[in-house]
Amino acid sequence: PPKDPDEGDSRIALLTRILPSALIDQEFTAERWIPIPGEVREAYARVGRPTPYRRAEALERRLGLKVHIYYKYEGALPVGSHKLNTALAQAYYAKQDGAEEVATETGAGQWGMAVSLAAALFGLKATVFMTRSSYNSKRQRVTFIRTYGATVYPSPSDITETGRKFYRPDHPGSLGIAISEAVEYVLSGERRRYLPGSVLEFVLIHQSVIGLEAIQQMPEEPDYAIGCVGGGSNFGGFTYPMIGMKLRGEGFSKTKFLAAESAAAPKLTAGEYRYDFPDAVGVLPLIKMFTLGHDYVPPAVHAAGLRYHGAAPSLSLLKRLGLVDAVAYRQEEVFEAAVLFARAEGIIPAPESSHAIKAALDVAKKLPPGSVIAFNLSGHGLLDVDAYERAHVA
Amino acid sequence: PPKDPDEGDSRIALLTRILPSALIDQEFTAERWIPIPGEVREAYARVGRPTPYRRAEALERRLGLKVHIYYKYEGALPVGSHKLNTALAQAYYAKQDGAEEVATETGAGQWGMAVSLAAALFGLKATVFMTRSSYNSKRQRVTFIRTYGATVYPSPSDITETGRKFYRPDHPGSLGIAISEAVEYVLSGERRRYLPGSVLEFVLIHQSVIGLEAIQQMPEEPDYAIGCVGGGSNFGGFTYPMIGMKLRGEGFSKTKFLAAESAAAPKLTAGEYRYDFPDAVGVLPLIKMFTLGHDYVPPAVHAAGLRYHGAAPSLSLLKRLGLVDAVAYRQEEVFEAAVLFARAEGIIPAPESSHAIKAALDVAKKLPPGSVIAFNLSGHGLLDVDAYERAHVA
Amino acid sequence: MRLPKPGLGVYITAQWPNSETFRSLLSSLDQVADFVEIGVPTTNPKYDGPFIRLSHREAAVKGLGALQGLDLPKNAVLMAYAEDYLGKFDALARAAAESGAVSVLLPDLLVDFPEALEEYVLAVRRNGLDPSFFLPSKFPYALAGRLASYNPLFLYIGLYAATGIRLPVYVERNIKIARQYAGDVYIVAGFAIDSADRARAIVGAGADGLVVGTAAMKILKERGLQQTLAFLAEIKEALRSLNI
Amino acid sequence: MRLPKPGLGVYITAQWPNSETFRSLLSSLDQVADFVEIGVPTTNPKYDGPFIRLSHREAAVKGLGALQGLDLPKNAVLMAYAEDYLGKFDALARAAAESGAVSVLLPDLLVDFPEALEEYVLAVRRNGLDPSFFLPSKFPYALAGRLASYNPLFLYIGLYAATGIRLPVYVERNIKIARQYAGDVYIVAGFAIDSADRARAIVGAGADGLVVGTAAMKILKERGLQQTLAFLAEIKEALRSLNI
Repeated sequence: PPKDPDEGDSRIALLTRILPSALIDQEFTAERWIPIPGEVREAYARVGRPTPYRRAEALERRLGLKVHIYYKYEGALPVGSHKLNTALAQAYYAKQDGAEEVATETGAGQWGMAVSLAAALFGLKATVFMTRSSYNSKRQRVTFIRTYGATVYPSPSDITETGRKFYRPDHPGSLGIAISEAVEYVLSGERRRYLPGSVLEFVLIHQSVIGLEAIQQMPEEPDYAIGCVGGGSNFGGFTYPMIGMKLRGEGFSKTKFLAAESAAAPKLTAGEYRYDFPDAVGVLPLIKMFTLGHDYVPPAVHAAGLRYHGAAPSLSLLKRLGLVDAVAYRQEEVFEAAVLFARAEGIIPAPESSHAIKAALDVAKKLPPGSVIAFNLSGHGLLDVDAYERAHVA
Repeated sequence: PPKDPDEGDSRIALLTRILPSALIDQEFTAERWIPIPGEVREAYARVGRPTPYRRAEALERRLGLKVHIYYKYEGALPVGSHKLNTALAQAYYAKQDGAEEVATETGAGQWGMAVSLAAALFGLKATVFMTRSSYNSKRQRVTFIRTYGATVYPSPSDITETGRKFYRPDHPGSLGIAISEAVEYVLSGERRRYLPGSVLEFVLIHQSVIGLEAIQQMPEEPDYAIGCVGGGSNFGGFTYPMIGMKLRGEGFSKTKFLAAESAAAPKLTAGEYRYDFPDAVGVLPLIKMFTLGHDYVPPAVHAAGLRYHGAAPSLSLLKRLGLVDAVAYRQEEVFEAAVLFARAEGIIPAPESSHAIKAALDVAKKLPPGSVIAFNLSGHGLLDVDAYERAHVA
Repeated sequence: MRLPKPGLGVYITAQWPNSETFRSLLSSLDQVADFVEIGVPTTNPKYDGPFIRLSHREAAVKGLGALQGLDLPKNAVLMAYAEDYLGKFDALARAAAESGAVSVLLPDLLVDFPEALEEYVLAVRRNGLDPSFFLPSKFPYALAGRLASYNPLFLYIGLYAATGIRLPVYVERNIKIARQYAGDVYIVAGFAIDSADRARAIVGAGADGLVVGTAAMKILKERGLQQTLAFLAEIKEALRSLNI
Repeated sequence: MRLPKPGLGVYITAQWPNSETFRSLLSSLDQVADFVEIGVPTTNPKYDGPFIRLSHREAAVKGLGALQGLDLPKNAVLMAYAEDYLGKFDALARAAAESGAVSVLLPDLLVDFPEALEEYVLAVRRNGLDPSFFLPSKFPYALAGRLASYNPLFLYIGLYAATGIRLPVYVERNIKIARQYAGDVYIVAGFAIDSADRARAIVGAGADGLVVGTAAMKILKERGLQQTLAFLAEIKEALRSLNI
């Protein structure tokens, strides 16, 4: 469970004022299954769910191994990543609460795009606080956030007190400041809700649509199920339904679960398991997780989505219990894997998702013929051209 | 049939030295059906064919009309457009000819990306001559062409005689020069083939996979089938299978076919029907088509793919025979339609494909309740951020 | 031993708000409460909400010393954080037994130190106490079954994230689910129960008992002992009327 | 009238390479050819390949004047571009009839002026000629049937895109398909037939006749009349040996 810090106002109490209420209920529910509301199911269908689950036969041939490699492709969603799964659910619940507007923060912009589209589909206004450095470098996502009808501010902005406190024209911004701005923005107006993009349990619950679909689509159970980990939502979404079945003895008895993280933010392989703030500034309740410290500053890497300092509490627990293994990769080796995959399977993978590819390749080389690997390709990289451009130059 | 110009070497004879031979056969085949080779079918499956055919229910609701609107979504392919359909087939046939390398020209880069990926999937080298202005402004596609392993030169380049003739550092290039460079490159080496991206009949034949799939996927026959027209390959690919059935009395008896072109290059609505060169320089055989003249210079518009001066001969003939109607749109009204579609259906449409959306909206407003519209959404716009950015600013 | 059903428990931090008021409350609780939960003051009351957190800070004596010379009523359960007593569970259980408590509840045991579960059970049993367990409302079903097999005094379900902070959570559903997986074990629910209506709803959903903490302590601090007892009596009466 | 099957046709541009050689060839053709196709010289031989195109340029007299005083052999068909005679089909047909031809083939009629089809048929019939039609190898099936209903002298299938330029096209397949849709109509195939083997293959695929043009004209220009006749005789012999 989340907890409050020693000092200051209760962050837990704050949640009730900013989050859609159904999400808080989901965060604390004892239920194993939460039905997907009809409107959310319809929205999922409209944006292309179920997403494909494909066998990477050309990749297998290039590797020259007799290992079967499958991938679930969340980049098929119109924003290009799995983030839309929870954004749609959250926007729906915000609307159920009577909200007319949602707000959030975004770094590289995946989450901001997902929230903007979800808001558009449910007829809500959206306001996005985007770290200023990304606002300047990820112009594609800024543009498409606007195309979806949302308002996007570089953070620190001059429209919140927090923003004005930090504001300098050259301030690069941080996710922590952007979160604080979004929360302040929500609190300062009527009928607004804050939508968080990862880490919280309800986010992982919403993402479990990935794994639930994949289980239906799998022609064979994998020996390894692999995903990359930023906060843990795509990994959890893909693997938890399988882990659940394994724990309940309903299948996947031989399946191992492997989390691929960035060496730039190796919380699962090198972090501490303890209470920490999920945000840099400490406006949210503490959660127990593998963390590098909420003030950890990762080196700049292409996989902006993996630079997060912690891993979702449930994922951290599973890691601690030995049900999930983790491995960290440097971006150079990840990029090689990404290029190999693109040339074999056609999809330009997101830098984040490429960590899962790299892990899959490494595992494939060690497994006996006939083994099966499944990984989650959480997004495509068509909007990460800056990463690919720098990588080619390097 | 194509014909040679009065003067100079036979362009028709040239074709045999640059094109994969199976493609020439297809250009002149009397067969109604050409089987898709197994390897191409496999490649189609691997890149996500069949692509979705969806009902745009949210768009219908926003329009407040009781017209059913469906779209076929070719942007689901990994390069983001329908171009991959023919690129895969052409690369396959090039390989069948013993080729080790393929070359082509590209403007905005869609075709270059498609050829690069197709070459990668079939284990061929690829060389792309990209008009210099696009090479500088469409960095995303340049980067991804490289990611797929292809070599891309800004055209005019210094590696062909043609290129050197035109070369100045500030020369913006033209498709005509780029075609000439690609053809020269193919002729100057062993085991190379040239792959053309539109206009030729075999290109439209390959694209007919779009319409053949759509016919299987349609829950109801449309009153209107709509596509945008650059050279005609996505329009023909989508509609010809339906037009064929209509002409043979096998269905689609009430269906009208509407081509949406850009007011920047209104060949079908304002062009002449005559023999003209398909390329600006005149290296290819003359073809009979609606044309604005091969030296027509369209104004700069976002929908670079629709700036072509002519329409495929078969499409031109169908237009002349009254089997296809055409309408031309200005980019401002097209962009409005694109934004409406994005906010309703989630997909950021390519500027080209947005012409089909605009036409669908216009037709929808005129049809009685219960009518059915189907259009081809030939690509997404995630790599056209410059167009969206300029449009937002405007 | 067994607690009565439905049972009303009262939580209070030892020696709070001062030694005198605390003792007065303790000696009066028999009238209105079926069991009492005594918080062992700590410097780090990590799962408590702001009000109880403050009570720990205000307690003059921290740790087991706060139990010195107390005369605990029947069915008293100590509440301490496992974190403060790692490797010293035996001493903790002995002190609890000596002060007359029947169990020691460690709310962070399963969350933060699941590996210490057996050690805890052994320590309390060795000292003649029953174990009690705390579960958050989102719990592994298999764990609930395993805990039930230790035959504890109760399973304490934390309805929300922290004491005294109500969240929009459908707690009745969670209690029902806990009931399904905990078998016959006595289920106590707690966190932010501040009215007879809430108490009725929670017992109605399947809890065997509940604990009132923050709400009673606020009244004690602001309006005195008699008002506190009256408030508790009202809840007690509400439970009795359920006729379970 | 009917052409023999299998039939060998020879194409030559009128008055080419010069009036004398042309007349000599014409007078010798009866030995080796079943029919002859005479090109009416034009300034814009748009569907011809480079060699025949050059022959039109080299022809001293363009247009119908080139037919003046000619003594055409039996089964002579004029080849002219519709584009040059739009609105004057009747004059064209009359000139053809006067010079002894049995038909006039307009290769661009259906491609460029499909609306003039009826006018063409009426004009040739009015002058006692049979119509002939040119189809590219990629043709609408329904059109082939419609043309057959005019009971033409022949349907001429252009195997490739232009005369004299061989492309990697599976022409045998195309002939077979044309056969299916053209019913009993006499099918002539042409473009780039330059050897006895090709001729055999094409008739074997279902063509009733074929036309040799560029190949024979090249021999005529480079090696003279006798070699040309020898080359044609070889093809004629190949066809005869098919025993159709």
